Amino acid sequence: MIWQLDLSILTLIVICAFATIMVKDLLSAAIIFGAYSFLMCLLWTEMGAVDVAFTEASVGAGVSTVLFIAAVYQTTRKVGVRKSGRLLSKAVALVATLLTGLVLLIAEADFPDFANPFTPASLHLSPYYIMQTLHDTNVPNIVTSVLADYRGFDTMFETAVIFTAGLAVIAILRRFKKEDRCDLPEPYVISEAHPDTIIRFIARQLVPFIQLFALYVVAHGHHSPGGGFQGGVIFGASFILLAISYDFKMVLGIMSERWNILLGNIGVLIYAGIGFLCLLLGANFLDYSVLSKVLPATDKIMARSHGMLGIEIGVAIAVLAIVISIYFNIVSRGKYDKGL
Amino acid sequence: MDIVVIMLTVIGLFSFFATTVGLLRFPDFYSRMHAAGKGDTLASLLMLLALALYNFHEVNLANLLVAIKILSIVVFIFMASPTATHAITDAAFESGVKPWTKEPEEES
Amino acid sequence: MSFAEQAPVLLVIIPLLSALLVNMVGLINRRYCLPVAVTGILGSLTASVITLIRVMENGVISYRLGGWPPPFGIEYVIDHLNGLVLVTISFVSLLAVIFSKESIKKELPEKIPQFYTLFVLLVTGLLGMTVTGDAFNLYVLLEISALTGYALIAMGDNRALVASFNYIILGTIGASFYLLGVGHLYIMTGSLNMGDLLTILPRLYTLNVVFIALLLILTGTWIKMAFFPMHGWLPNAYTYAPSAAGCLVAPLVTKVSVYIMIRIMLSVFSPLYVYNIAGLSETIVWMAVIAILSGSILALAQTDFKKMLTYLIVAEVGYMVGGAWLASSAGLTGAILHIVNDALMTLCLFIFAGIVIYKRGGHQLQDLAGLYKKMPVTMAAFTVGALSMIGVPPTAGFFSKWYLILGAIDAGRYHFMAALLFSSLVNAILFFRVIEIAYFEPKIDHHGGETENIVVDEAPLSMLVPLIIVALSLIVIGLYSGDIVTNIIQHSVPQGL
Amino acid sequence: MPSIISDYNYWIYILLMMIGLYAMLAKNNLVKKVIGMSIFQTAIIIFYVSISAKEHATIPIIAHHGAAEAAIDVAHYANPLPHVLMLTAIVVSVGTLGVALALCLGIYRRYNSLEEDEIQEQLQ
Repeated sequence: MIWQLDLSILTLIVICAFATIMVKDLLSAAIIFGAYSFLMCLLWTEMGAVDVAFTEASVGAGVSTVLFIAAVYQTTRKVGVRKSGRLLSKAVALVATLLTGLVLLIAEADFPDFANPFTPASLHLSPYYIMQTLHDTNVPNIVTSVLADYRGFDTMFETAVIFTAGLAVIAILRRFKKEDRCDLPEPYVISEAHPDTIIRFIARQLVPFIQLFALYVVAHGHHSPGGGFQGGVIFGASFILLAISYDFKMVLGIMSERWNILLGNIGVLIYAGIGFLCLLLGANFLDYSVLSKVLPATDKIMARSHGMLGIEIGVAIAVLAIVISIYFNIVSRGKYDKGL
Repeated sequence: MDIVVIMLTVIGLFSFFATTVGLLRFPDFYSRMHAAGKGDTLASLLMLLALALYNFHEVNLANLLVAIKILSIVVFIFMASPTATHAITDAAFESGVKPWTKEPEEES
Repeated sequence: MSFAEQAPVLLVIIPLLSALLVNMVGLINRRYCLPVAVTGILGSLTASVITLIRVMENGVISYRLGGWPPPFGIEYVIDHLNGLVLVTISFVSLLAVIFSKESIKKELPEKIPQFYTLFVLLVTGLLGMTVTGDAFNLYVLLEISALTGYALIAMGDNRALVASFNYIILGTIGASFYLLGVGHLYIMTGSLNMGDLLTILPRLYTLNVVFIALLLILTGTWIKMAFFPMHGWLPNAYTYAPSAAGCLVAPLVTKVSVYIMIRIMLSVFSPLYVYNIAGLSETIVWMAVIAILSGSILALAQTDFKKMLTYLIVAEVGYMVGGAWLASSAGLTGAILHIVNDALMTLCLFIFAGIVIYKRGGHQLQDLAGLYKKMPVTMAAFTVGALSMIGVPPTAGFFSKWYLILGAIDAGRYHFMAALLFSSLVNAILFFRVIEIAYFEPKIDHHGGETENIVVDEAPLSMLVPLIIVALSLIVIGLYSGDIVTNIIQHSVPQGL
Repeated sequence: MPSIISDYNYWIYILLMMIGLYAMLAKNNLVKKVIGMSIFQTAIIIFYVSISAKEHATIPIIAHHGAAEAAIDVAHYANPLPHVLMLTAIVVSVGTLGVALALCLGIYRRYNSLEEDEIQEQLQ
C-alpha cells in the first residue's frame, strides 16, 4: 500500500460525501455518489482488498448508481426548499451525530496503528486461513475460500438477503392490476420515437462480451478476485444495458418476470441444496468434503474446491436474477409496462 | 522498451491534462463533452498500452495473458467511451441544451 | 445422519428451504403456499423441541457448520436460554401463520406468495439469530429479519409505507451500530466467535474501546427492540402493518432483540464485566423505568386499539431491559421468562386485533363495541391475554412480573419495582376500559338504533383456533412456570450475582 | 510513513459516519436520507477494511505458481477475514438500498412528494 495515495483518496472521498449530501439536485447527488463509490473502489484496491473493490465496482458504483438514477427518474429531481421550524429536530440530529463521533474518537485512541502487520486482528484467526487455504481447499484466493467454505454459512444467508431484497421490492412496488387508483402522471417524457442506432449497435456488440466476462469471473474466482457475486452482478448489468439501450419490453421477452423469480429461487436453492446434500451424505451442513463420495475422481480437498464452485454458480444465478428484478420494478414503478 | 513505455505514459498523462483543462475551460456543454470524450479515450488507451508493454519485461505465457487482457480492456474502452459520450450529447440535444456561438446571447 | 444430531441446523434450514418452495409453488398455484409454509414452520418447531430436549438432557450443544472447528468456522451454540427462545419463536410463528390464512385473503389477495415467502424468511432470520454463536453471522441474519420486516410492514395500508421508511432508516442505524460494535471487538481481539471473545476479552477489560463496543452493540439492539428514547419507529410500523404480519413481527422481533442483548451481555462480555466493571446498571435501570412509565402513559392516550398495544410493547421492553440489568439472578430470570410470556401475550392481543379488523374493518377502540355478545369465545381468549398483561395469577404474566419484582428487591432498586406496579395499574385501567366498551357499549348500527337480536358471529376457525391455543398456553405456562424456571432458565442464569 | 497515517483511516471513517448519520436524521428529502444511509454503511466498510491492511503486504491470493509449497509468510498477505465480512456487508447494503428506494417510490406514488414534512402534512 502507498500511504500518499491512501491520504489523497480518503480526502477526496470526504469531499464527495459532503457534496452528495449538500447538492440540491437528486440526479447530481446520484452521480456524485457513483464517483464516491469509484473512489472507494480505488481505496480498497490500494489497501489490498481486491475482492471488496471488485464488488464495490460492480455493486456500489454500478448497480447502486443505476438504481438511484432509476428512482430519481421515476420521482423527481428537485430537493425541496428548507422550511423553518425543523430547527429542533436538526439540533437533535446534530447532537446525536456529534456524540457518536466523540464516542468513536475515544474508542479510536485505543486502536492499534493502521497498517501494522502485528495487530490482534492479524495475529489471531487470519494466519490460519492464510496458511491453510491451499492445504485444506486447494483454493489460492483466500477470500474465496473463507467466503465459500470456512464461513460459507454466512454467504448462504448473504444470498438469501439478496433474494429477500428482491422479493421485498416486488412486495412493495409490484402492481398487478393495469390501472392504479392513486397513480400519478409520468414525471418525464422520454423520447421513445427516437431509437439511437449507434447506441443500440454498440450495446448489442458489447453484451456477449460482458456476459462472457461475467462467466469468466464466476469460474475463475478460485484463482483471481471475483466470484459468484461479482459475476452475477455483471451478468445482470448486461441485461440492464440492453433494457436501457433498447426498450424494456424486449428484455422482458428474454427474461420474463416469472423466469426472474424462478431463477432467483433456483440460485439460492442450489446453494442450500449443496449444503443439504452434504448433510444427507452424513457430514455437517455445508461440509463439502463429503461430496467426494458422489463426485468422480476427487479427493476430499478437491471436493471442497468443487463444492465452492457449485455454490458460486448458485450465488451468481440468484444475484443475476434479483438485480434485474429490482431494476425492473424500480424503473417501471412496479407496473412492468415501460422503463428508462 | 522502457523508453517507449515512458513516452506512452507521458503522452497519455498529457492528454489527460488536456482533457481536464478542456473540461474546465471550454464554454459550453458540447465542447466540454468533445474534450472529455476524445481526450479521455486517447489518454486511457495510451496508458493501458504502456502498462501492457511494461508487463513484458519478462516474456512468458503468464505475462502474455495479462497483456492480452489489458489490450481487450483497451478495445472495450475504445468502443464504449465514445458511445457514452455520444449518448450524453444526444440526450442533451434532445432536452434542448443550446450550443454556444460566438455571438453574445441575449440577456434574459 | 440422524435428525436429532442435525436438528440445530435443520431448524434454520427447513424454513429457509420451505420459503424457497413457497415462492416456487406460488408461481404455479397460490393455494399451495400456506400448506408449504405451515409444514416448514412445523418442521422447524419439531427440530427446536428436539434440540431443547437434547440440551436439557446433555447440556450445551455445539454444531460446526461446514465441519470447521470454531473459531475458524461458524458455530451454532444451543444452551438452555436459546433453546427456550427457539421453541417460543417457532411456536408463535406457527400460530401466526395459521391465523394469517383468512386475514391475508382479505387484506392482500394479490401478493399471497410474496407474503408467505417473506413471512417464512422472517422466521428463518429470527431462528438463525437466536441459534448462532458467531457475532457476525448474527448480523447477517439480523439483516434478513430486518429486510423481511420492512417489506411485510410496507405491505399494509397507505400509512404503512411511511412507517416502514422510518423503520428502515432507524433499523439500518441499529444494525450498523451492532456491526460497528462487533468491529470494535474484532480489531482488539481478532475473533468473531462469541465463546472465543468471552475468553479473550478479560485481559482488555480496562480499555475504553471494550466499553464503547458494548455501548455500540447495546445501542444497536435497543434501536431494534424500540427501547424508549429510540422507539419512534415502532408504533406506526406495527399499527399499520397487515394484521397477519403484525402477529408475527410484534411478538417476536422485539423479543429476539432482547434475547440478543442478554446473549451479548452473558456470552460475549461476562456478567462480571457488564454488571460490575462497566458500571452501567444504575443508568440503564433508570432508563428502563422511564421507558415503562412513558410507554404506559402514551398507551393511555391512544384511542386506537392497535396503537395502544404498540405502546404497551414499548413498556414491556422496558420490563425486560430493566430486568436484565438489575444485576440479580431473579431479575434476569424474570427477564428471560418475560421474553416467552410477552411473546405469547402480544401474539394473543394482536390476533385479537386481527380478528376485530377482519370482522369490523377498523382498529379503533369504538370498533370493539358490543363484541362480547357477538364473539364470546374470542372475547374470553382476549380476556385471558389482558389479564396476563395486567399480571393476574394464574396467567403467565403474573409470574414473570413476580420474578422481576423479586429481582428489583434483591438489587435494591425500588424505583424499578414502583414502575412495574404503576405499569400494571395502567394496564388494568386500559384493559378494563376495553372490556367495558366491548361488554357494555352496544354497537351502533348504521340503520339507527340498536340491533336487537344479536347473533353469535364468531371469526373463522383458522383464526379462532390459534387464539384459543395461545390463551390456553398462557394459562398453562403460568401454571408450570416454576418448572420452566427450575429446569430451563436456572441453567442459563449465572448464580450469585 | 508519517505518523498521521496511523490514525487517518479511522478518523475518516468516523467523519463519514457522522456525515451519513446526520443526513439520515436531519435531511428532509427521502432520497437524501437513503444516500446518507449508503454513506453510513460504506463508512463501516472502510473501518473493517482498514483493520485488514498491512504495510508491505499484497493482495490475499497466494502465489502458488513457481515456488510451490514454499513457506507462506503471513505478514506478506493482507488479512482476508475482514474482506469476506465486508463482501457480505456490501451485499446487505445494496439489498437495503433497493428496498429503501422501492419505499421512496411507493411513497412518491401515494403522496406525490419526497419531502418528509410535506408527507407529514398530508398524513394529518
